[in-house]
Amino acid sequence: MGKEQGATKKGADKEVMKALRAARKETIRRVSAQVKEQKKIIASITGELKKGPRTVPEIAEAVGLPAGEVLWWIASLKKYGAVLEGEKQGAYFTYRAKD
Amino acid sequence: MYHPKAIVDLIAGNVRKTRNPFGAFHFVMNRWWKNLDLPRDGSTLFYTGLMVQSVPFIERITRQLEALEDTSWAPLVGYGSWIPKRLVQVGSLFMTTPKERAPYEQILKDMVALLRRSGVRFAYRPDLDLYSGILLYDLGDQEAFEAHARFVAKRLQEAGVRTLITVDPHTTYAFKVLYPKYVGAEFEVRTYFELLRLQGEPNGTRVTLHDPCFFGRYLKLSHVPRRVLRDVGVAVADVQQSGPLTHCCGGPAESVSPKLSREIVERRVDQLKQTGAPILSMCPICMGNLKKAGADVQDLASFLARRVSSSGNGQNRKDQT
Amino acid sequence: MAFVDLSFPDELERFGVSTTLDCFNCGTCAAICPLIYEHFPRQMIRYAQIGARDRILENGVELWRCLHCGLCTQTCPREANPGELILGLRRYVLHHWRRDGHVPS
Amino acid sequence: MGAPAGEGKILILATESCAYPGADAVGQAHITYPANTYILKVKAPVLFPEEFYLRCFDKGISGIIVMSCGVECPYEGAYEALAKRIDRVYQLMKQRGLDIRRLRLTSICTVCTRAFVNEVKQMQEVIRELGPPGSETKTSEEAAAAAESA
Amino acid sequence: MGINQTLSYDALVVGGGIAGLQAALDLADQDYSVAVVERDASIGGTMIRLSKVFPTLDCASCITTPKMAAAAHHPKITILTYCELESMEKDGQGRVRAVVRKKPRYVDEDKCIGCRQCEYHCPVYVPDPDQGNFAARKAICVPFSNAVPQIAVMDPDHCMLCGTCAKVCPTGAVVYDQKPETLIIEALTAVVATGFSVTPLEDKAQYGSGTIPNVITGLQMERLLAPHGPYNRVLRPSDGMEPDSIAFVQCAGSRDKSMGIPYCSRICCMYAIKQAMLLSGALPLADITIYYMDIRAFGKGYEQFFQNAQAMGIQFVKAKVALIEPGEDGSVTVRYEDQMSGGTTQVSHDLVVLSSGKVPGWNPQGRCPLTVGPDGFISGPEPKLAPTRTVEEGIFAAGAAVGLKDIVDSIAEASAAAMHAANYLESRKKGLGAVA
Amino acid sequence: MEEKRNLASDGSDAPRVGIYICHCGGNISDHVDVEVLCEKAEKIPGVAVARRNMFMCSDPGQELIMEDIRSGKVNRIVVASCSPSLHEMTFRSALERAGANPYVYEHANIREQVSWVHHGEPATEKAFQLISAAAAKARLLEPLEPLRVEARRHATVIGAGIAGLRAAVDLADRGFQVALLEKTPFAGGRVARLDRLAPTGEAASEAILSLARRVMEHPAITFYPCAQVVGFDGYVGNFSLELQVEPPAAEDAVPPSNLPPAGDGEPVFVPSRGVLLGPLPTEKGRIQVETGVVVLATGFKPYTPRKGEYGYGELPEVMTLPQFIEALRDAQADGSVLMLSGRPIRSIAMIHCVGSRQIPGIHEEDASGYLNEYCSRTCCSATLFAANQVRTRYPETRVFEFYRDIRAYGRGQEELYQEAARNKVLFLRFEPEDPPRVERSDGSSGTPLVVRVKDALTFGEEVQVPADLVVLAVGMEPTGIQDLVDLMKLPVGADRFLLEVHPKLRPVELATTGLLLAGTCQAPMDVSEACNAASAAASKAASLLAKGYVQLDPFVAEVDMEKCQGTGSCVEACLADGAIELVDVVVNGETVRRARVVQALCLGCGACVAACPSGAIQVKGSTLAQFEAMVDAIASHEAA
Repeated sequence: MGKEQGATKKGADKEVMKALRAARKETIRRVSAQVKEQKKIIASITGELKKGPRTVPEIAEAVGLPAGEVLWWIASLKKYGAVLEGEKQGAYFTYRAKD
Repeated sequence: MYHPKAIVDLIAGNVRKTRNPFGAFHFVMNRWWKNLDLPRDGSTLFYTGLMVQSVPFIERITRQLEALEDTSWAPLVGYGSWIPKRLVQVGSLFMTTPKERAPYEQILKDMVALLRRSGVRFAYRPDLDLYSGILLYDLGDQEAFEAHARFVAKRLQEAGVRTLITVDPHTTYAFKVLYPKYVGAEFEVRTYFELLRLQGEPNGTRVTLHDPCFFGRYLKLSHVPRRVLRDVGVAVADVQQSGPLTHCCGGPAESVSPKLSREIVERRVDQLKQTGAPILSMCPICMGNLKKAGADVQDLASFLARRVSSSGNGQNRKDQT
Repeated sequence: MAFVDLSFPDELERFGVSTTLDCFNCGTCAAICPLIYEHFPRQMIRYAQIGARDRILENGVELWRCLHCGLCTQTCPREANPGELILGLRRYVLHHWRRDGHVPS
Repeated sequence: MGAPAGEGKILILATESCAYPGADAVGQAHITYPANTYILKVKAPVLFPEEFYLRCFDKGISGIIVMSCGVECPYEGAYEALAKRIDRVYQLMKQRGLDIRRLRLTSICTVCTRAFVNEVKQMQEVIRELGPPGSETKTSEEAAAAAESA
Repeated sequence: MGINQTLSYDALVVGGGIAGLQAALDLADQDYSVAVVERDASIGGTMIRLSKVFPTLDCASCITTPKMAAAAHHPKITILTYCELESMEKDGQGRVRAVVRKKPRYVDEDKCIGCRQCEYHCPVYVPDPDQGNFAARKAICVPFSNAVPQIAVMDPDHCMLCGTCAKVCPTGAVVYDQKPETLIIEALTAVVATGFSVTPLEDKAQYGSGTIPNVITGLQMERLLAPHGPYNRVLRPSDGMEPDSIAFVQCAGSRDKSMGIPYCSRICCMYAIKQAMLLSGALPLADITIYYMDIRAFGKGYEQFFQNAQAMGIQFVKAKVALIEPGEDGSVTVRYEDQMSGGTTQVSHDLVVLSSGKVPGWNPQGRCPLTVGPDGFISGPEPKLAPTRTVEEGIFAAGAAVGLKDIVDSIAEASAAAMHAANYLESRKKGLGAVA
Repeated sequence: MEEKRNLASDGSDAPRVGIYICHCGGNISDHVDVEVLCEKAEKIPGVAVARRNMFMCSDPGQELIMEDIRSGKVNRIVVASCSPSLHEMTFRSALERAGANPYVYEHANIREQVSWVHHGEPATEKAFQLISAAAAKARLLEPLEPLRVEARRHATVIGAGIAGLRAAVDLADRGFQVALLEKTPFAGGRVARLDRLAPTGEAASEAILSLARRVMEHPAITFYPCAQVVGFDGYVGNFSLELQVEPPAAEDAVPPSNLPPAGDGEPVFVPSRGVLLGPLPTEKGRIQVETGVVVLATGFKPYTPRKGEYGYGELPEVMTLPQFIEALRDAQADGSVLMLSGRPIRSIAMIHCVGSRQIPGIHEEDASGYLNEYCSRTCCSATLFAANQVRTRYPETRVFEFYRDIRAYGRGQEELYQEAARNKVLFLRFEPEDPPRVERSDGSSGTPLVVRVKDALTFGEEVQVPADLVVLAVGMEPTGIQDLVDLMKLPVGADRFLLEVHPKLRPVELATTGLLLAGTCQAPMDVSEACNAASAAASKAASLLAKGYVQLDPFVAEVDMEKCQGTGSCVEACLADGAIELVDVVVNGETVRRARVVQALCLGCGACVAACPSGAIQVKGSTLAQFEAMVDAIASHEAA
């Protein structure tokens, strides 16, 4: 498959990317904004965790996000190795940042 | 709880004697149209079925019944049906004050204004604006309901009425569903808001709609007022129990158990208050009842009327009829 | 309880109810009913299904608790129309009271 | 729910077509039993000569349960041959002063979960009582007598 | 878009779920060449996304992955993932001719080695539907840990063309400008195994239309219980609390004309019982309740499974839940009629699992001249003697595509479809031989 | 390809064991410390590498193993995961794909026999010892070549009910010769006694006839009526069956005029009996059938209620659903009231779950101490279907159904339930501990019987139903095939139905390769499900036989000629006739007697191994040395 498209030689790449970026301008704008926002959230959550182990409601309180959203981020960051699960506090688990 | 047979007999008797469930003189109940200069001729009638006008009476009666409930007096209500017709009517004269009646009368006036603004042509015939009899149907007195409905249908048909613009869910249901089914009388029935063509710009206003059971469920009309509100730039914040799943206001329980009615309406008001937005009602019974439970409720028509008059003029559309 | 009597659902058809036995007693109507009142209306529907005329007449007053709000009919999984069933039972009971010259006590 | 240290080990020779799936069925039902049990899957235990059992005891195995398919064995005649062999092993055990309760022949079917657990528990009690193999205090004659009366 | 390639096989299997794989394996084991066309980026279907399976409580992966691997490695099987069936019909010679749209992965399948470097480095977090949307995946990723094939796929709607993935890819497999391709697949016979899908929470107004936190679907619960789950444990999605009280609401859309579908979805009773058992293992102190109308534990070993669940202390309440509302502090209130005492009852739970209705995963209308029954599932001329036959001779159907079925029944039916397909193949080959 | 055939198949290479430990998605790793295990395993002598994976059986897991083999890092494999019955084959094939001999493989069962039954430290310790043992054995494993035996392109189907017919037709169409055996003179089994099939309503006779016709026409199918299996021998590809045929018993006798002519005549349907497909044996005889696979389609029998169970056998107005279906089929179709034996039936009480879903302590065991704890799956829809038939044909006959749960699970079945409601069937729900009571009426009901029940739908009140007839929806039981079970050593589950290897991995296979399951001998099923199972069994049979040969495991006895002294004790010990024999061989110019193994006949039981005085025989893949090594490994560590 992709015989003629697989032209991933560095020279051809630039042209291709330029054309693609033009064609997908709107998506790129939207996703870039989203990524910026995501980075801010990740930074605030990991920042909070660097202070010590926290439960989801504690993080939510500290960073001012709904707890459900914080859990989503914790689960995601855990999956990609940035966050570890810690001890349980009452009905909640704590999470900590990976050193 | 009052014995239903007593209540049914009382109401059936009133309807039989006076053509309305409260045994009130027609002229006492229906005087909102007096200074409006409404046309009298035409086959399309603005038709209230006296429901809106009844609310002050219902409120007065309920207050009295509520005081009686769970006392040894309750069974005596049954004797209401033995009170001579004239006496009942005279009593009704003193039941409500103009001050109590005014807000309800204003709703009808607002509706008329909105319809006019939407370019709808219609006539109003106070003499033909008769109670639909729906309460008799609801209470299970099929015989009395059918007798009354035949009488009303005949009057309207004889007057050449073809289209009814109804204003409340109960009357709408009666004419749209029950009259064709039980007395074979077919009218074209439109609720007033189905005919509204209004416009307005959004300004962040949110409201919460309380769908009456008959509009939300039986007639499946809840999308229409939402469309009208959207047209005038108002967002609707719905509670979980809305539209076809709407929750009863407790109104229908009043005649049998005002206490029960109050329990239900309090639950409903709690639900509606969750959105934090002003509450709109589309049914006079609902409004009366929700207010009783301390909710700040306005009728959809009054809200719309204020909204369009404040957002400027010149938005009349072409005639609809 | 007396014998089950399936002539009762047949009789109810004269009072405008044809769905008595459609109900499979899931209890949605009772749970959704704004009255939050024990087993109402399923209790009445079940009595109608098994033809317990005496129970229906004894407890006839209860039928007038119904608000005719239609929520049960709206949510009935079987489209058994519990709301209309209650209205039909009202007609049946009122018919009986009137025929028997029932005086409320 | 493991056995305390030094309690000895139980070797289970389980037939591939009955007892081994039976042990799996215990697992599927999540029924716990002592952890000092080691199950070896065998086609038919008739494969093992007498000395195999004795060597196991020499190596320090405290108890052996041979879990066969019983008379429903897929190898016709294998069970009978096995039973005879186990009898001979008993004789040799007696000669060596080993309590013969350390070796048990039983049949376990694919759904015999309760029977399996019972066998293990019984053997557990036996080895708990007897200690490591060779430490029997009784003389071989006494052991034989005890076994016969039991 | 032109046709990029025409491929010929003895048999075509549409759908790479457990039924499709079983049918493909059965055919390939009889030495027929088979193509499996799968819409997703991985084969495995619904089953690979489950935790464990009833009534044996084997982990779903342990049963599915070997079949996935066996199919992927079988010399007679070709697997075409991320391919949408556009149309399938018989040509003039009675051959099945399928038009398949191969969606762009934006990754060269031959070059990708599944190292996941692109995924680790991609900066865009996207809700992961394979994790019940409870966690993120990246805009480019290998779909899930035991996906087959282990090839990354890019989501162009969430790509900002930053170029990171291409930079980190050790084999230069990222192709930003990949185009869809159209494949023609010719085969002598076909088996349709397109499975089912679950009606969304939005469809259930009585149950909050998806707006109540901590009301989830059965499939989402599967993810919470699965080994590679989003939290690696069961937590309440609204705030991460370990739930103390969990309820299963059966017939949440099935057997309910007011909420969707009149028929029974067949699998929900058993999977709810299974999940309840798994939960009581994971959260030994939690109260678990199953609200049901009829427990339909009809299969081999199912009734015993149900009895075991009762013995484990799982509460079975005979009631249809009429209304679900948000309660205090993230709890969820269910309302039902307690039929033996008390009447209308409201109970609060920390987490509520809806056994939502199940609907066909694919509608042949306009794509393939197959007929469907009133329930929307594929129907055939011999529902009793040959349930896998369809109105189109030589095209067979199996699994949930022909009516909802549990895994055991789907697998048996897939083998049955393979048998009929093989016999059709034989008759066709004989016929072709005679012509030639 | 050539570089793949490396190391592992080269026996001279020193063993390098690779240990692969599966987490099984927590099934194992929740109870066993897999990380510790992995570290310790790496230190076992002879172990080259130890790895772990969430799912060893998944593609990436298998890839780990294959990569190590390909790179030459390992040449013996141990996988520690679930029971070998599940995935031993999976991993052997992975070895093969990596170019290694599939038999340099050993499995350690650390799920079913460790993590699911032990917890904490002892679990990890036991897992380690099992892995050590497996590694010890693995070091001694030698590459083996599978045995290949010719397979007959012939299948035998036992039982000519709907599943047997289906399987026979499918196999014959696929090009195999088929022997279809039936105990009775008739094909069609239980379906022949039905009228119409729920939920779709097609005629049962038509369903049977359409398959029977094809059986009759098919030149590849030989139908043996009145035949019983009395002898069974052999292995996959080469089974041999001995049949006993006998003329039909007096009660099954069929007038010759009813019989279809031999050859290509039309099959004849005899209601309630089945289909006659040709001449019946007129005298006793034995027939030998040589076949490649055997499909068991022995069916079910309806549960017979105990005397007095719901009045059965005591009150003449109580009958079972199968009896009722026949009675209804034969009843006059006119009139608004059902008439049975001249008696008007105005009210029928149908009771569900009779002989199914029995609960210990509530229900009574049968004579042999069994309870049918399973659900019979088909009775709900059959009952609903019968109720609908009654209500539509006889509007003045009322139907009442007493149920525990309505299990209208299948396609079109919930619709049957709804239709029954529409047809004004009244449903009453009972708890198993409070079942309905069927009693003689005192006359007040106007019917001979009264059924009383504490009706859960009426708030537990007792409700009385007048009944002219009580119909018991009896469940399914496997037919009495103890003779076959004994003869063929068939595995039977706790429910007395035949037991498949695994409900999902190998749902229609029995533990003995080449024995397959079709239909209700495995579990209750309806006609569609039985037909699917039959076609599935046919498909498995086709996979086994299509190539014309079958590969068998090489785990057979092998004689070390150096050690053999020709005593013949092995020949005596051998459990399979003729699998080992003494032959003359010339050793160093001298003719001596030595043992020789006939591989295809050897069962691999090892009876000869123990008997050999010189230790000259071993079973390949499980040598005594390997077992000794495993015991050493187990014994060498302190118990945890």
